Amino acid sequence: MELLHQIFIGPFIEMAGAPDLLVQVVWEGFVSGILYALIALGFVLIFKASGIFNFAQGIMVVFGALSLVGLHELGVPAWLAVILCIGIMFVLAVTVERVVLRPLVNQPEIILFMATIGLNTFLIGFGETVFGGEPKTMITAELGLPTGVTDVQMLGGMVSFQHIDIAAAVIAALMVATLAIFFNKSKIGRALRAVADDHQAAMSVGITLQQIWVIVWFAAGIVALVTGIMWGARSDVSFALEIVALKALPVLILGGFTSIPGAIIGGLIIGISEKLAEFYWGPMVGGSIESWVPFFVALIFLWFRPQGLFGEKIIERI
Amino acid sequence: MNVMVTDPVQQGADDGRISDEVILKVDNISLSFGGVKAIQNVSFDVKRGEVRAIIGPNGAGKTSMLNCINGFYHPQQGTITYKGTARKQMKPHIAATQGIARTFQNVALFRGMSTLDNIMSGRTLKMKANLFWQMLRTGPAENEEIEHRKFVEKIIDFLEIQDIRRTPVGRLPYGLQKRVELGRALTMEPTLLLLDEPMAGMNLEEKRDMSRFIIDANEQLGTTVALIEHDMGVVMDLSDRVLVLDHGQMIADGTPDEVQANQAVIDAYLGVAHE
Amino acid sequence: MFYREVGDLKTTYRSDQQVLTITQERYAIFALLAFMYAVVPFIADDFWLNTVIIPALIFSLAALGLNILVGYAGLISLGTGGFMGVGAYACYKLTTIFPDVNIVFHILASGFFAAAVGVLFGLPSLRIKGFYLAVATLASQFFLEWAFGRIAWLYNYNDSGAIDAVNRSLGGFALTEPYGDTKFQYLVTLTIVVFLTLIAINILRGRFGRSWMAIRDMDIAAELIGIRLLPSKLLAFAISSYYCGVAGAMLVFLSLGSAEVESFDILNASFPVLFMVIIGGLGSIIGSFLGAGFIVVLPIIISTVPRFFEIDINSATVEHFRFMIVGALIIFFLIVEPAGLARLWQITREKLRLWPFPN
Amino acid sequence: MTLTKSAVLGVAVGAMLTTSFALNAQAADGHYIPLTTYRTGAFAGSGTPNANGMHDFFTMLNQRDGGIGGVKIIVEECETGYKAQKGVECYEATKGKGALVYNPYSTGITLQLIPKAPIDKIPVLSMGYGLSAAADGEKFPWIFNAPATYWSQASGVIKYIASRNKGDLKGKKIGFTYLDVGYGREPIPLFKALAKKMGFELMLLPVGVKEMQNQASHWLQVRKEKPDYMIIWGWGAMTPTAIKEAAKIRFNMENFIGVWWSGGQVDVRPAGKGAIGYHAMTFHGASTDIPVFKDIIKHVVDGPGKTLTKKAEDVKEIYYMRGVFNAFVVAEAIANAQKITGKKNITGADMRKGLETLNLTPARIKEAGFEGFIDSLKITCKDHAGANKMFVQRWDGKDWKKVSDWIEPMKDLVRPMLEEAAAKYVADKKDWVTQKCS
Repeated sequence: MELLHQIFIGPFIEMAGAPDLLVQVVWEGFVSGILYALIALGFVLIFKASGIFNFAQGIMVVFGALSLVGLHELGVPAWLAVILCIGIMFVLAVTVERVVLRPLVNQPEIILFMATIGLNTFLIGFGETVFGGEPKTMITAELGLPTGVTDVQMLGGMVSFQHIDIAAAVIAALMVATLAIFFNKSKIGRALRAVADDHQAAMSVGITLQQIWVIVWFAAGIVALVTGIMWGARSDVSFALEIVALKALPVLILGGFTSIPGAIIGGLIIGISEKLAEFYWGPMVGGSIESWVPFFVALIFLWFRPQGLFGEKIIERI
Repeated sequence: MNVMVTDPVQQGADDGRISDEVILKVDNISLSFGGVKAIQNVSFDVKRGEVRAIIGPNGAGKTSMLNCINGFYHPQQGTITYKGTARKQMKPHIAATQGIARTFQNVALFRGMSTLDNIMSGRTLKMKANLFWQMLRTGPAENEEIEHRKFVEKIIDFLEIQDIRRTPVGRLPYGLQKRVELGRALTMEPTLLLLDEPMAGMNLEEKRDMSRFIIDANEQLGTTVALIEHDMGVVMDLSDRVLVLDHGQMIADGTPDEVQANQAVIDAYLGVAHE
Repeated sequence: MFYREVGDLKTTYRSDQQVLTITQERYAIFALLAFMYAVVPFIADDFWLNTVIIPALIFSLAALGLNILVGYAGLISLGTGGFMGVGAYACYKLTTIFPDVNIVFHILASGFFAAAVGVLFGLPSLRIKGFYLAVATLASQFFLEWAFGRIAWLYNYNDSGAIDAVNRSLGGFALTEPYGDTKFQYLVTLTIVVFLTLIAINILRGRFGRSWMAIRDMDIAAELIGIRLLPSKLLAFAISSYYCGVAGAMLVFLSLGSAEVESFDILNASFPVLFMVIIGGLGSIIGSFLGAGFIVVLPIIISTVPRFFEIDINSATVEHFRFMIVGALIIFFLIVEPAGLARLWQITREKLRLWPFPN
Repeated sequence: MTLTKSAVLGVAVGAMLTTSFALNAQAADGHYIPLTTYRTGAFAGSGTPNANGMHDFFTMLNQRDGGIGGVKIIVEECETGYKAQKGVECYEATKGKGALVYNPYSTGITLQLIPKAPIDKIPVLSMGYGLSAAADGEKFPWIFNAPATYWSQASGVIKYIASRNKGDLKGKKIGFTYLDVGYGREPIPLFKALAKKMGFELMLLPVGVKEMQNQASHWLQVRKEKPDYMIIWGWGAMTPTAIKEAAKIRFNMENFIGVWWSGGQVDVRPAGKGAIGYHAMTFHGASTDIPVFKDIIKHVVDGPGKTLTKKAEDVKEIYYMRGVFNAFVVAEAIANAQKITGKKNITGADMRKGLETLNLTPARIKEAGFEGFIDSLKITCKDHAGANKMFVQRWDGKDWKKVSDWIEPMKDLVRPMLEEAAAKYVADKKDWVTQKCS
């Protein structure tokens, strides 16, 4: 009885007792959620256009950020480093298409999935060989990103908002809007949408499959770079993020593999629910449950809605 | 453990091969996906021992019909009575245990396995040795394996595919794959065999062989056959009764001759507009 | 003229269904086993046994387990580490609770706990497959990692949170690491691995193996020939996890001597074992061994070869290179030969069988 | 294609055969010291300067003095990524080459090596870390953790906090956030005992290795619980992240105290101004203005010696200095072992004797160029730690400044607990090697 009270009632009393903390926790969850969503977004871009489950997306995030910081350490000015990094992401996209995807075209998707696990491992080694394996600090100030904090007095307490977090939310929103416009208005964007349904149709627009792959991987690379900058500014730049990046997977399950709004909303749900769970229920069992809570949320969800929030219902045919 | 192995070639084969017993009765079946109606109020029956054809233009709902019979699709309406038991819907593995076997329009073989393993897998339901014996592979497990292997070898002989026994089926030409698939279905010693376009994409010679196997299976093994086929010559030759579907609806049912003479069927095939 | 199999005829199905149908190969395997038992202990020093042979054998077993799941039943799992951990922690608890029972028994029994956990986390495979299942196995991986770290009972409330192998013996000789003699540990490891491999071969060529491959190749068709998907998939999870669990227990008691959560986390266990399976060859028993051997030896090659040529290489760079090379190799193998080292071996074997005739 | 495939197989087999020849572990010619280092991964920030410090000091001895007692020192690094399992693999790979001593630089690895040391007869020097109970030399003849154990340090931290509260901690709430591995868990028993004895409330806040860079939830918990002091037992990326998060929730930095492994420049720099006022324990000075560092810069960093240290400035890193101190202890023990045994080339067993009778007197410290940097150090058969004094330093945004006197650990509380723990550790181990000290 006491146990039930502790699990089902206690946390809510706590929430009501200190609403400012609740807001702060939800905000923290919101910010983490945005970062998960951004990683998931990169996944969705690639999956939508090529049906490839890119396991290396999380590592591309770190790779982008690491290249940026690494170049800056070599004395390259920040703005130039950003441009060079965009170039690096492009080279990466072309290389991946040439070296990994083209030889594997028409292979079962599971083979491609495993190839991206190989890419994942390769990029870790490559990034560390070139830029060193120790954690690095993001060049937040040099990039002109805000570093301050605003404290808002509310609900009988204080809630603080880091400016960098607000910036992350704004940038994420801008990026999603840009992608939406790109997909809906531009010729390439329409071709990309077409290719998701039918490869032949896309080619009739005058774009080859290879070009489309380069474009989506490049787009995912840019998303990764931006994510890397925002994430790096919050903690640090190191491949230890690999594990955290795996939380984009439950986000995908929640949001569906092909839906951009799904990735965003899924990310926010995962981010907020894991922080709430950790803060209010975690201490009962020794903490750190946010390492697995998102996966269980996704599993439970999967049971009831296998196609995700926005995914299309799958009908199997024989 | 004693495994019953019947010699497939010795069985059945009298002239009164069709009995009056209705082995399968489909009553008023309707099936739809979202808004699309795949089958609407179709009823028909299959008698023990006969060869029953289902024909119709593309999209007529033939494959969906077979899918309903062996439980892969669940019709929203109607009942399926098989061997006297009426069900609203089947479950695939129950259909299998009750003796319904099936081949597919696009070959559904286990591509990574050899011909022998593919056909052996058709005996899965008949194999009983438990995990313990399987682990040691002696006693019941080994005896059982050998007994069933004997049966499978007979099917292999019957289908004349001895020389591709050890070949992974993924590497076989299409016609042979179809044959292996038939072999897998026959090894299940089915009461009712559902064949979905067994001759699609075959040349004349392969079609002849396949027809011979179907007739032999029906006459010598006593298997009841329900088949979908586009080649009218084959259908008219092989089947005892023909069911014609169009746009999910039944438009004719009868002997080949009756059906051939039916105006609705002619219209459907010639593409006369529906009201 | 390496093979002389023309006169090697089979007259009964029994002999046609043996593991190795070619008589020469059967002798070759016996020779190999004899070599492993009678010669290796005398020519290999402790370094070789400790750092290469024993870990390679143990990881072969884990890879074999994962291969049953991924390569044979077609169910992707990223949770290998967790299942290995269950075996290790179960074995540790068993030695604490039943100190008088022989350690080899405990090692073999600990696999059952892993199997039970595997079945539990295999349940979602009823409704989901492919990538979705991969995510589900990640749930088990992260949950188990958490449990190993946070449930103090599992590590006997040690302040360090680590489990260490207790001193146990077999037949009067100390066996467990670090107390036992390395050669003795090697022989016991080899015996367990050979024994379990035989069992795996038997299961895989029987009806269960065929059911799994059927599900892997086309689950719908498998269902329609009467294979019940859930029990078959769960059995695959159970047996796969059993092998991983035993490997985990052996890793702690016969190789490392002690372990923490991190020994079984996704980066140290799940991924490497998956790589072994991919590089070795999906759906191949011999591939599991080749893959494990390769991944275990690789870092040693990378650190030794430059030194051989008197090039000074920083230990961290070795580590970075290892990642690059493993990653590149995985991609390389998937492109050149998705069936891995096992397929290369098979091609060579076919060539040898036909030799001197060209193919 | 098949040609390619055969070629691949050929290369794979060839590579394995090559290795089998190249692998033959050869006994090294010199004082062979394997180092389990971590220059990559989330702990590299702390691990790299540490490894560089040790490496450079040995290189300096080789350059300046031609080794120790005329025998060159051979250092071999093995990358562990701070992973205990890797550490054990490194150990297994190097122990056969005549290793004199292991400096695991990880409590996790230390814990795994403790049972192996007596069997392979190679001592383990876990300098200021590892298993506290190992200070009991009778129970752990092969393990050394001078200059002080974690338990000594924990008692020192509490003593320091008490001194800021006129000795009274009743009703205070002290939060303890730690890396949730063997390292961070080690002091918990002592904190619990002290909490009971001194009447403060202890709040435990474990941080898993995977959450190190993502501690938002942990520090929100701190904000909720409002402890008076926070103690951090962090390493690698954990400490800088924690300091940043603490600054975010406006925790008073003056009340935030790190252990001596959470007190390097790498830990405070990322938080910028937010870190000003952060305190950390230490057992050596923070100034490089002593002869030994000048020698290192002259002979190694700016000199001919091979090094991975990028610039002379890097010598000022606290963890670099600690690496140098560690190497100094090893070097002195080797010299001591040579003196006792009369041999030039010593073994692991000789090294053990060298460590056990090590006595760094002020005179010797001065002679070696370490004056003002460290306190004297004496290891005995009974006491492998020495329970030496420590002090507290404060980060002022640029430098670490000493803000306390030398603090004596609570010996009378710690020592009995150590002995009890040692007895308990040994009790359930059959055939454990112990020794009797006269």
